[in-house]
Amino acid sequence: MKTARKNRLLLILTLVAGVGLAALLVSLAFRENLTFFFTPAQVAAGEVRPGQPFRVGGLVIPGSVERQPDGVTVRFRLTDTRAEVPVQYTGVLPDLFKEGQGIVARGTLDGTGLFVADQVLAKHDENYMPPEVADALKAQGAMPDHEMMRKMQP
Amino acid sequence: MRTSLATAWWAVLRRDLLLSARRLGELGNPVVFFAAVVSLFPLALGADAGLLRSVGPGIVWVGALLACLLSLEGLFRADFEDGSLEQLLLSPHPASVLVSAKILAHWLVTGVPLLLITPLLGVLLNLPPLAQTVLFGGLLLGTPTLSLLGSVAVALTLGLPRGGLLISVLLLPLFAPVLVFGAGAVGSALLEMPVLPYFYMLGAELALAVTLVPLATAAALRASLGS
Amino acid sequence: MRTSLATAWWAVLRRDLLLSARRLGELGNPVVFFAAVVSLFPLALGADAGLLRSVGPGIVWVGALLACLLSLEGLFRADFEDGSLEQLLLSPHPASVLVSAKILAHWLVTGVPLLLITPLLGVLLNLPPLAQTVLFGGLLLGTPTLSLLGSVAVALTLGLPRGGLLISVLLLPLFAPVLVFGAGAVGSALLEMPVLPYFYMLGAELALAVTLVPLATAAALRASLGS
Amino acid sequence: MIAFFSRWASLPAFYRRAGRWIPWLWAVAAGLLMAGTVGGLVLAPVDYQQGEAYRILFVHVPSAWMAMFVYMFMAGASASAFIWHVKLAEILARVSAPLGAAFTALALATGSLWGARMWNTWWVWDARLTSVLLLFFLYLGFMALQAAIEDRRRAARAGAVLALVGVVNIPIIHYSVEWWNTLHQGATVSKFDNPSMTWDMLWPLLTMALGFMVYFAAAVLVRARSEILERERHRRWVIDEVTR
Amino acid sequence: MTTTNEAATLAAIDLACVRGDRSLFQGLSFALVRGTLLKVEGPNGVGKTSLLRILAGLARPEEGEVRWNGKAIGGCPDFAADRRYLGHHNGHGLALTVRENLRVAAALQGTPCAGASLEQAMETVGLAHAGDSPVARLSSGQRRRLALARLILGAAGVWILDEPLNALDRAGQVLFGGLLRDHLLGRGVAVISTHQTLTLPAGIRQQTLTLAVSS
Amino acid sequence: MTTTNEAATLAAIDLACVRGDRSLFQGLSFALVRGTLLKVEGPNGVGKTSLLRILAGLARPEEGEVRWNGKAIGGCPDFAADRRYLGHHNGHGLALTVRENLRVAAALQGTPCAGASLEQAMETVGLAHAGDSPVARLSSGQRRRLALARLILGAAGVWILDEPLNALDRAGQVLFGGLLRDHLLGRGVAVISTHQTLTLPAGIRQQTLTLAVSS
Ligand code: HEM
Ligand SMILES: Nc1ncnc2c1ncn2[C@@H]1O[C@H](COP(=O)(O)OP(=O)(O)OP(=O)(O)O)[C@@H](O)[C@H]1O
Ligand SMILES: Nc1ncnc2c1ncn2[C@@H]1O[C@H](COP(=O)(O)OP(=O)(O)OP(=O)(O)O)[C@@H](O)[C@H]1O
Ligand SMILES: [Mg+2]
Ligand SMILES: [Mg+2]
Repeated sequence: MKTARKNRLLLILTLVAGVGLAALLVSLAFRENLTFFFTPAQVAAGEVRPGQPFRVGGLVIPGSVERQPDGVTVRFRLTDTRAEVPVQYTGVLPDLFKEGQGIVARGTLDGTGLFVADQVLAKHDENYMPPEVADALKAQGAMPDHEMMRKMQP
Repeated sequence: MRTSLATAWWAVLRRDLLLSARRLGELGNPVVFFAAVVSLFPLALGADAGLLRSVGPGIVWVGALLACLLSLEGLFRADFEDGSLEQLLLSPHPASVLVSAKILAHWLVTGVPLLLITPLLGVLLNLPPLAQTVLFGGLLLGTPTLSLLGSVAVALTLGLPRGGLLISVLLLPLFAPVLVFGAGAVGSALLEMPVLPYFYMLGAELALAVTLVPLATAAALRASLGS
Repeated sequence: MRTSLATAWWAVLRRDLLLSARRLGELGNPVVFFAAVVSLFPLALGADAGLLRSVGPGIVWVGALLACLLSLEGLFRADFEDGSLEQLLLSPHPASVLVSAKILAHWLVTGVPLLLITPLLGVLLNLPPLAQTVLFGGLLLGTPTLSLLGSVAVALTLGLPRGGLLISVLLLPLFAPVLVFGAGAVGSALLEMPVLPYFYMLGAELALAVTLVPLATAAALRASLGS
Repeated sequence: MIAFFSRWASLPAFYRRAGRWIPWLWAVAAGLLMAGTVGGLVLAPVDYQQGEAYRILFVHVPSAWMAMFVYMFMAGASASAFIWHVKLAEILARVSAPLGAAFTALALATGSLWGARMWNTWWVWDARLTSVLLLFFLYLGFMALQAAIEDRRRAARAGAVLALVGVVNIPIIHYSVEWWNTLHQGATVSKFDNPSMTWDMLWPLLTMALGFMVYFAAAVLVRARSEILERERHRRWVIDEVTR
Repeated sequence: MTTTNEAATLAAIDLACVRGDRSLFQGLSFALVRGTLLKVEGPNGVGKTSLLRILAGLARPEEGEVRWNGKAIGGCPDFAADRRYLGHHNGHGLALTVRENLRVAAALQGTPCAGASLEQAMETVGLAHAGDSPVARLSSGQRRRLALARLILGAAGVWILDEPLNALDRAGQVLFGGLLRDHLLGRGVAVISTHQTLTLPAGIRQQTLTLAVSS
Repeated sequence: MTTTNEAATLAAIDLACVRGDRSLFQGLSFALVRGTLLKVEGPNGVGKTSLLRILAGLARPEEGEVRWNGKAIGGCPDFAADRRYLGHHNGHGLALTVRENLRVAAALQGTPCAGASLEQAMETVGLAHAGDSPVARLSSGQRRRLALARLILGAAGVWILDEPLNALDRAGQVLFGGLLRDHLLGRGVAVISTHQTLTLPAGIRQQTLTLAVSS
């Protein structure tokens, strides 16, 4: 009988220890970057070297979009409000792509600090509302931030 | 006066290791399978060196995973068929603890040999030294998790005809995270980016599996034998 | 007055198909395994679409091969364990012919479902239509060869504990030519080069296997049971 | 309390009670789904970012929620079947798996359809999408296991172990959008304190979600009833019930 | 009936067993006091094996429970240590030798076992010369004898044996009779199913449970 | 001795068997004329199963040969059609029903089998009610009965049976006695190993081969 109780206690202790250790390790992992996702500020700070493939996310700076003469290549700049990254992409852009839109681009930095993307995905924010409401909020300056922006702020 | 749990645990571990040692020829099997799968891909993909280098770590991990999967089938089957497993469950000692000895034996006999030849394969795939260390470290943390998770699936499918395939179906979702973080670590190392977060995740999975799996496996064995 | 060989052959085929039908849930297993292996690679390789497209056909072939390999284990095992195989060998009819019925049943139950989902995977991997046709044709010629060759290995390893791994070790070199020509054909089609020579080779292998394998398998079964 | 529960969970009583509830549940589900569809497709305004295309949300979000909810339901039923040997719980776990798999498939299909329009890709291997795919495989594994084991009691216990092992995946699905930088958007509605969605869009969404839930309840009861009949086909009460 | 259960070593209370869709037995109760042999009889397929597996704790009854010294047997390690079960399968590792198998069995059963008592047990069942042979090389009767050796390692109060005489030769059957007699005289209880005749000396308390096919 | 072989249905000539590193028997010869039962006896592990497998053609003897109607049995389909073997394993597909198993057995044995004779065989062994149950759901004795049904499908001249009484209940043992008697009276031969007593009516030709442990 006594052994039974001792065993149960041991069992619970092991469970707590195991799950606790796992939680600790996971939280340590989340302190670091697991997904090759970098903000323009991190890129500007030189956290990635040219040639390393990674993803960069941010808002397309209004007025920065220029079509190249070949008709299929675009250049624009991305920002997280603290720094900017110039991006070049050749291919079909997503429907949602427009100035001020959140996007995630994948590619590499060339030697000059230009990000050459091989894929551009749109990442809209999590707000759903009719256009009139959006306009009104914008006019008041009360439009909620794009979630990507919020997450990127330290 | 009863023998201690530790004695029984050791006896089970020793028994399984002895059984494997008796079939020394088979100790090599997972390793040969592993090496063969890894060398099948160059055959299937043609000899594009650049392509191979970039898919190399992924292939090594998938190979290790499949080798483990195949060897798992034998984890309880023989014992089930000859009635040894019945006797194990009838023991006064907690089945989950005894089962953990069997799983450990499985890892020692299949996971460790895989680890031992990984450096060789790393050289063949032309991986830089850092990536090789990371591959080894990842497998060191990952293969015990594979053995552990595998044991649950094997226990669940015990005695079912064509259990082999069912095991794979059950295991693939369970193995996927190990694969993602294990292969991810090597990929990261190849790009000279930080690998520690991957190791944390692999470690977390191992910690969870070590504590929870023996209980689940013991329960699964009881279910399989109870009918 | 004895029943004809054809009756016995049909009876064996029908029996094995019936046994599979009884476990209808399991019919899907090779397919699920196949689909799962094919989707493991994106996990291990990371999400690079270009890389995936170029390794796609190789992965499909390796996946089919592994699915076949796993399902082979069950080809004779249950029959061996319950003594049915003994009774098969004791029959007055030539064992090689009866065995060919078992192999055909295996292909019908595992190879054919694989064929049926290949078009789907082809679409997922973004293969052009021609390459998809070639992939399908290659698997149509290749999977029966896999079942046939597999049966020899299974027969040789019958009753050995951990036969599963041993089978793989024996089979990987035998399967390699099928893999090379099968994946080669798709690669060639992707480059819009002629694929016929590959098909001739696959056909030659199939012809050889169909004629020789049943004899070899029957002999291997006798050897495994005789001791 | 226990006596009440065991009486409630007794199969014949449950069979009859469920038979009475099912027509009502179907009616409620149909009403809610219809209201939600009209509300979502006709009444709700267009979105300021996504235009009309966002309307797929009215199917995607409820089915994604149900995919997770059904798994939790199945795991809960499995656990109580395992611990207290409640037969009814075994049956509920078994019959809800295919429904859960169907919801998951629907979430995957609508999600990638939507992603093709909005993100410019059908599929990415990000944490949210991958973990949902694994959830789908878990359902398939559970179903394959049930199909492979003939003895129902063994199948139930084996399934329970598998379902409980797989539960780890659920929080990962839910929190993946916060833990990792996924392409998939973060929480909109499930930030209950302050949903970032206007009421005109929210109410059809919630109506649809409720409709899905009631549909699930009705479908589970129907399937459970036929499972009960099959299991107990040799019992006196079933024979009485069927010949009546 | 319930009042006598407390004194009994092993008691079955209102057991019911369902296999597939057949109900094998219902409301089956008995109580065995120390030193009693319960013979379970009945035609093929009546449910003897099913009953024995329930008594051993390997399977769960549909209804009812099994008690050992007044306690339910589920999850009770003391019962597990006091019970020996021998089913259709002998439970030996085929690649291990006779001696290795016995050593593992002792550790699992929880009987501390000096080498001498292992040798003693092998001697008793007539396998002394085969201590170092792998079980895979033994004949079916020799394997059954090894299973008997496991039974007598360390004293156990409850024996549950499913057709123990299967595959045993004449000498083996006599040997088993002797072991069983000693066990019962040592105040153990035994539940045995067998289609062969068990001859025991007079004075040993025997009960017979004859299962009949339920409609 | 060799002169009588021609008349014999089944004859063993100078058989020797070695297993592992032990020689089990050497120079073993016998000849059975129609209507004879050969009982193979001997203690556990002496080599009965090994001998029976050689006689059935499943294993090859170290030396000597087995003849059937004067011909060596190796690769002789007529012998295969005339011989039934029942070993430790019953040889049923577990997921198939009783009836399906019998049908396959008939096709394999080469006995053309109308449905009626299948039903008849099931009736005889007492499995008529279980025709549609998968074998996985039968008890050990019921499975053994199914194996007996296979034996009596289509008349065969030679029966080789290894412990056929295992797992059979009393009624089953009586049933088997009857089947064996009919077989022998129908001028068949049988080679049987068993540790239990076979009671046969007087007037049936019986021989006993007692194997002894060779030094
Ligand atoms: C195959 C692709 C997709 C999968 C597997 C998927 C999966 C899921 C899941 C599991 C949830 C429930 C999360 C939770 O409640 O914890 C969810 C919610 C949601 N998804 Fe998706 N999704 C996919 C694509 C998309 C796309 C393309 C969009 C929009 C562009 C989208 C928009 C949403 C929204 C708005 C929610 C509700 C968020 C909330 O408030 O909880 N999903 N999705
Ligand atoms: N696979 C094997 N490898 C080596 N030796 C074996 C093998 N199988 C059996 N033997 C040896 O052959 C001997 C005879 O075995 P066999 O099974 O023929 O005995 P048996 O007379 O049928 O005994 P029983 O009455 O126990 O069934 C055994 O003593 C054993 O040592
Ligand atoms: N796995 C199973 N699934 C369903 N039913 C089964 C299963 N195993 C046995 N049964 C049923 O249970 C009944 C009793 O089986 P059990 O093995 O307990 O009989 P038994 O009394 O030991 O018979 P025997 O004397 O032949 O060994 C059988 O008639 C069979 O129909
Ligand atoms: Mg029995
Ligand atoms: Mg024998």
